[in-house]
Amino acid sequence: MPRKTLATFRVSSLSILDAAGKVDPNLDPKLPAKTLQQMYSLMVLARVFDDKAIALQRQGRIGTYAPVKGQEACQVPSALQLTKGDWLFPAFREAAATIAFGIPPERLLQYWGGDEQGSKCAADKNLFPVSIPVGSHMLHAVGASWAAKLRKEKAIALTYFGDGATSEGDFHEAMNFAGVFKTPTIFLCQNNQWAISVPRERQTAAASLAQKAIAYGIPGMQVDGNDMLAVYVATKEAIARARAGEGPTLIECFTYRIGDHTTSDDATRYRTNKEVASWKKKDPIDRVRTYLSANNMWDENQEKQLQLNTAAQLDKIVQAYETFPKPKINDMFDYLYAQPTQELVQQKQELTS
Amino acid sequence: MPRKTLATFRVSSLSILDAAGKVDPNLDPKLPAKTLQQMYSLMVLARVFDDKAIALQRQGRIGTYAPVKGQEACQVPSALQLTKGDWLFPAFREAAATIAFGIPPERLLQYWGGDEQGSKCAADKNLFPVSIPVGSHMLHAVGASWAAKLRKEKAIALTYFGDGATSEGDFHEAMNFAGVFKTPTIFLCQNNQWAISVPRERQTAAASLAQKAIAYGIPGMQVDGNDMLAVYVATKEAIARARAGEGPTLIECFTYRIGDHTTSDDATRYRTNKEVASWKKKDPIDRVRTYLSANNMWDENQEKQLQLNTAAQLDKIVQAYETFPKPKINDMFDYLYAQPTQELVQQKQELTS
Amino acid sequence: MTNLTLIQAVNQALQQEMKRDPTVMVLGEDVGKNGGVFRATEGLWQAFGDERVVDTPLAESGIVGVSLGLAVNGFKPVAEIQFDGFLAPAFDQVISHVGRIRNRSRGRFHAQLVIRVPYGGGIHAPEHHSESPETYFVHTPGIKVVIPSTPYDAKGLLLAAIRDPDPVLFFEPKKIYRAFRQEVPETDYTIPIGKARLVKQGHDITVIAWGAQVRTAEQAVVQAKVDADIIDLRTLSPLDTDTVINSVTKTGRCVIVQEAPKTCGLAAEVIARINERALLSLEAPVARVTGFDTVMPLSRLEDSYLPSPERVVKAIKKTMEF
Amino acid sequence: MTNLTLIQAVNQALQQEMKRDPTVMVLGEDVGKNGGVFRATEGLWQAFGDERVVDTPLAESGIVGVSLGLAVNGFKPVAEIQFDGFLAPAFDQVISHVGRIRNRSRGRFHAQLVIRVPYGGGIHAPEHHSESPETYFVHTPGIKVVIPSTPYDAKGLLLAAIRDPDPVLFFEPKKIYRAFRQEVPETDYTIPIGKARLVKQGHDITVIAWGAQVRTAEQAVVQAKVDADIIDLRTLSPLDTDTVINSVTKTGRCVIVQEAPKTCGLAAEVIARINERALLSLEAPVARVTGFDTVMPLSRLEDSYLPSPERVVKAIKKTMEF
Ligand SMILES: Cc1ncc(C[n+]2csc(CCOP(=O)(O)OP(=O)(O)O)c2C)c(N)n1
Ligand SMILES: Cc1ncc(C[n+]2csc(CCOP(=O)(O)OP(=O)(O)O)c2C)c(N)n1
Ligand SMILES: [Mg+2]
Ligand SMILES: [Mg+2]
Repeated sequence: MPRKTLATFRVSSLSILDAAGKVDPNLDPKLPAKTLQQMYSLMVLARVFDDKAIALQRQGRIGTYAPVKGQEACQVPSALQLTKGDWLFPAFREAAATIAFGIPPERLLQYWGGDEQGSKCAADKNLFPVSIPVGSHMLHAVGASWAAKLRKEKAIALTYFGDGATSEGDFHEAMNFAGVFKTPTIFLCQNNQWAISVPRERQTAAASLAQKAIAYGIPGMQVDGNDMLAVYVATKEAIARARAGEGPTLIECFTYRIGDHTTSDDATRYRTNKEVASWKKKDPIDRVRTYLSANNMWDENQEKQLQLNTAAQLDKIVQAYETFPKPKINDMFDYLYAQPTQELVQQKQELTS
Repeated sequence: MPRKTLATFRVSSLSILDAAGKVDPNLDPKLPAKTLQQMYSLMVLARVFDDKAIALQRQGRIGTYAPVKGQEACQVPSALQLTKGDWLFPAFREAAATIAFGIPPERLLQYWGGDEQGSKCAADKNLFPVSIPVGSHMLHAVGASWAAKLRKEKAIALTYFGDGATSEGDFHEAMNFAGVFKTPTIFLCQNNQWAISVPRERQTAAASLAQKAIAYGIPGMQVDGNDMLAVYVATKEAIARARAGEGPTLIECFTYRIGDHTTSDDATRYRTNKEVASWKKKDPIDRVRTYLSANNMWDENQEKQLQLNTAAQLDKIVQAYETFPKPKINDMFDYLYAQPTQELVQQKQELTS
Repeated sequence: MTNLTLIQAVNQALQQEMKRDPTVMVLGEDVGKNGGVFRATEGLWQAFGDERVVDTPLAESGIVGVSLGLAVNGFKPVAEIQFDGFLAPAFDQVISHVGRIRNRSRGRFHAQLVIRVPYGGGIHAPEHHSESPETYFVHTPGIKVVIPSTPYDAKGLLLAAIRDPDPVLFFEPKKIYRAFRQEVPETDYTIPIGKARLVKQGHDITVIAWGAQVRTAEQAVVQAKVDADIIDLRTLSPLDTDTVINSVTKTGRCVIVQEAPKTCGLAAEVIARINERALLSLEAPVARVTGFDTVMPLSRLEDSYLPSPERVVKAIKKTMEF
Repeated sequence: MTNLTLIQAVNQALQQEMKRDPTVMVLGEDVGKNGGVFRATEGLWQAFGDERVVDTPLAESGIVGVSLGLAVNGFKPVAEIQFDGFLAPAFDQVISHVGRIRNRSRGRFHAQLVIRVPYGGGIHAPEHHSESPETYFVHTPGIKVVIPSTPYDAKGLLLAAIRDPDPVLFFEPKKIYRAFRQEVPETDYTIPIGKARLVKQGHDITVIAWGAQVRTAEQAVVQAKVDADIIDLRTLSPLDTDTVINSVTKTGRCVIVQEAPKTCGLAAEVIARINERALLSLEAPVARVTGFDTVMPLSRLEDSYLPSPERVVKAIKKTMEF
């Protein structure tokens, strides 16, 4: 039966640097070598940090940890573009973004080591604490960036979340508020194909997560999340739009979680080695090294140097973590309110006397 | 910057019977006169019932009431197509749908009169009670229709809600579950342009509510909600798809709430008489009468007879309502659990002794 | 000084604080042009415009979550949740985030925000419009819970709440929004959060209530012809235990009036504290007059559900005669 | 008879009931192929297939709301909420709908559904994974709240919960999921909902606990060398008041161990009922050993937050010496 067409929509996708390390010359953002090398180095640092964190967990030196391996290219090129005054709202798998944002990585260990002090970022960094309840933190990004807009500042908020998070009601409310109030918010969805054991197809019947933006009247696109350049470009454009007052953007980074969901998980229970292996071939770091080397922006010597530096840096990080003072029992009473209530004072006394 | 197109989407709209009572011959479903007359009569009954309910509220004979006036064509042609075993999940403005579904209208008065007994529908009718929390009941429709599907029955669920409801997280979760599990659920959104005083544009930056279906990978369309035939056709198709195992549909009925939000509201505070007047010209009942008359399916005599019958019916409805026994104090204790707890038994005793 | 109703006092507090502090924002459903369904925000949108008085989409979790984001970035949102029953969709944001951000970030961020909620029964409204959900929030760490019972207190407590550096859930007893007027100074004043009000002093018994039930308690005390301390808790979290204990130590008898369902209501906590600190003073069990452990009924049975002066009188008599 | 852990007993109950009753369904996040993050649903998907063991989208309100719809149309869903802290997003569906549908429809519809939730601290998990939210639901009409503390009870109570015609929130103390084994009959048996368990009989004092804290209570009683009644409440709503009162009437002294924050916790309600029905038997104030009125800390401070046998011993001594 014929009907009128009310509207048509188009969802685009972007990939620039392919798995073989080849750049699409038409799409190449032509970044300075320094920027490329910096992003590469940060991704390498995030990778070794991640491995180390898992090792520390196995040794009982930190608690549960959620590895980022495989998703470094979603996080580093996006977080790195934030500038002073901008806000970052992570979920719980954002070690790479946190490091790229300039937070001392030992703070991450402190947090995952079971001390809230790890979440107390420096006064000049607007890093929100890890948000464990899936999907719940995007609303905070909307609010914080709205505040900046109301004060006519240029600051924006960037928030990370997973494919699973798009199923939560709060995702919907956040996207919808952002659309209505045109807040300068970048919604960066890391579609890593799995929410613990639940595959992407079980999260939604939509063919892409990017198309969910249509429901909110905001731009949405899909990018190769293992492609540092595509993520860089997409985020750059979204940030520019946000700063220009043009509102929010949803970016779906199509990627893969190479490791277990967390150190408590055993991913072999629900997915095949073959699948994992096929994604390892699309490693986001390898392809950058290939590309940089092939284009004379990186050589073996530099690689060796980087490995050495990174290892040394990692040692320092772990050392710094292990020299943090232990949390005090008082901490759990003293930070709840600006002034502890009489009841809390009593309870603290009761416990510590 | 060029990009690949990942996907394109099209949202369609449908209108068949225009405000002047003219049918688009290409789209005319050519329903039997009897069906048309039945729908017309039910819409007329719903209209007078609505006016009466408001009057009863003004006289203190029922409590707060949410008028349906202007939205009869969204409800009657859709609810009327439900058959035995089907489920109806109303929000709170569904007097017309409830009547068309075959529920004695005095039950509506009993409910709005402040007695839960009004929500106890007959055993052979699957009418869920009025759901006051906006947006929360669509999940129940998804669950109930999923149950039917799991048992391989043909039954479906039809749920009504407003434009405002699309902003709630539960709307999102319901649409998403329905998409994932391909449940036989019809989501009928009555976009009546207002959520109390908040206009449609403030609910979402999306240009239509129909396009929200894209986020869930399910079909969505917009229809003229003041057009009985368009609603009939759209619902019929959606029901057929649902019964055939093809899953859910979102239908946005573009309509208008002619009256106040509820009897506690004063709509003149937030919208213009001009706007209301312009929508009165699109009245969903008038255009059907014009159409039926012009096509020899209705004459003045029939109209007179209908008015008389309806008035008599209305009297009976009010009379039936007023002869319902008063709710007993025990009722609030006796229906909470299958067996009242010891505590409830005591509390009841305490109160009634 | 003007004679104001409770809701007018709320409105005046909002007006004055928005004028005084440009970071105060009001947001919620229908709070703008419509002035709120109870008219608490009447005139604000006209006075302060679209950016400071914001009609939001219909999404309570969104309202609270976005308010938290606004708060951590320098605003002082006063969010309205239209009715008590619609706090439930925002529950996760309140307990998982609003009440935790200071602690979670070890003080790096905090949430200076107020959530205003018309509260309780007595107006024969539809289902979910007459709830008393305070227990959920008093039990939750990190949030303060305040409820005025007079116009004077409403203004002073609301100003204190907006200025409090921590999140405050501000319940407004809708039954008495317009029930009576009281002299309310036009000047700026606050009433400290965390302090109960001794409504009336007496010797024989302590009657404790909050919100609209303070009036029930007052009426019952008159009817029962007892010489009672009447305590209006005023802040439910943190509780002013000292005022309760001082009174009960003096009177030895106590009746608590609570509109919410009985089990695990706030009255139980008050009893637990009396048990802990004044057990030996008790001459009789502390009595509870409460809503019942069932759903607040629709209007026809509402009056049977709510504590009545008669039920309170009965409890007073029983306690006196124990 | 087999020696089972608590989680194995849960698993066995689910296996057996799904075999017995084709309308029982299991749904939630990761309950299928993965068998649940704690493996409570291990093997079910393999045994009963995709339609009866359903991995859902990541949306708790959705899980509960859809379960209600399934329940009113003839299924008996056993929904899993992955951790206690993630009940909060489903709060509105639980309190506004699940607990009300029978009453709201005057019996025309009801919700025979179970919501299983791993509960409480003690496993050094991340934030929101160690909560004790029972108060929220015990205060809410229309829902039953059950929590086993042994493998034997876990099976019998879960079977009773699934067969109960009303909605049951079934908390599982995750700290003791694998802490010990117990003989659990393979046969079908139920344990009545609403009845506490007398863990041990004594004369000097009554110690009340539930969930993992029953073990804390037992250890403390040994350490304190007192002759105590130990009561495992087992059902938190409806409370078995008689068992509590009988014991306290006998012993005259009582300590309650509660993992949740102190204020407005279930212990307060137990105290209120003792006050109402056994005040004159009390030889000392009823003592509470509880979590504190702050957020459950991350792992480093978790053990300081949780009630310890030492703290319970201290309370027992203080109560005995009062
Ligand atoms: C509200 C809520 N429900 C459940 C969980 C338990 N949980 C933690 S992570 C996770 C899966 C998240 O998937 P996704 O959003 O895709 O992020 P990813 O882990 O893949 O990065 C679940 C179910 C949670 N943390 N919060
Ligand atoms: C969760 C929730 N929040 C707020 C309300 C108060 N309220 C009742 S109806 C309504 C507006 C609903 O708008 P819409 O969904 O468009 O339906 P309409 O009233 O236009 O039919 C509001 C805000 C409510 N009932 N439930
Ligand atoms: Mg994922
Ligand atoms: Mg509307």
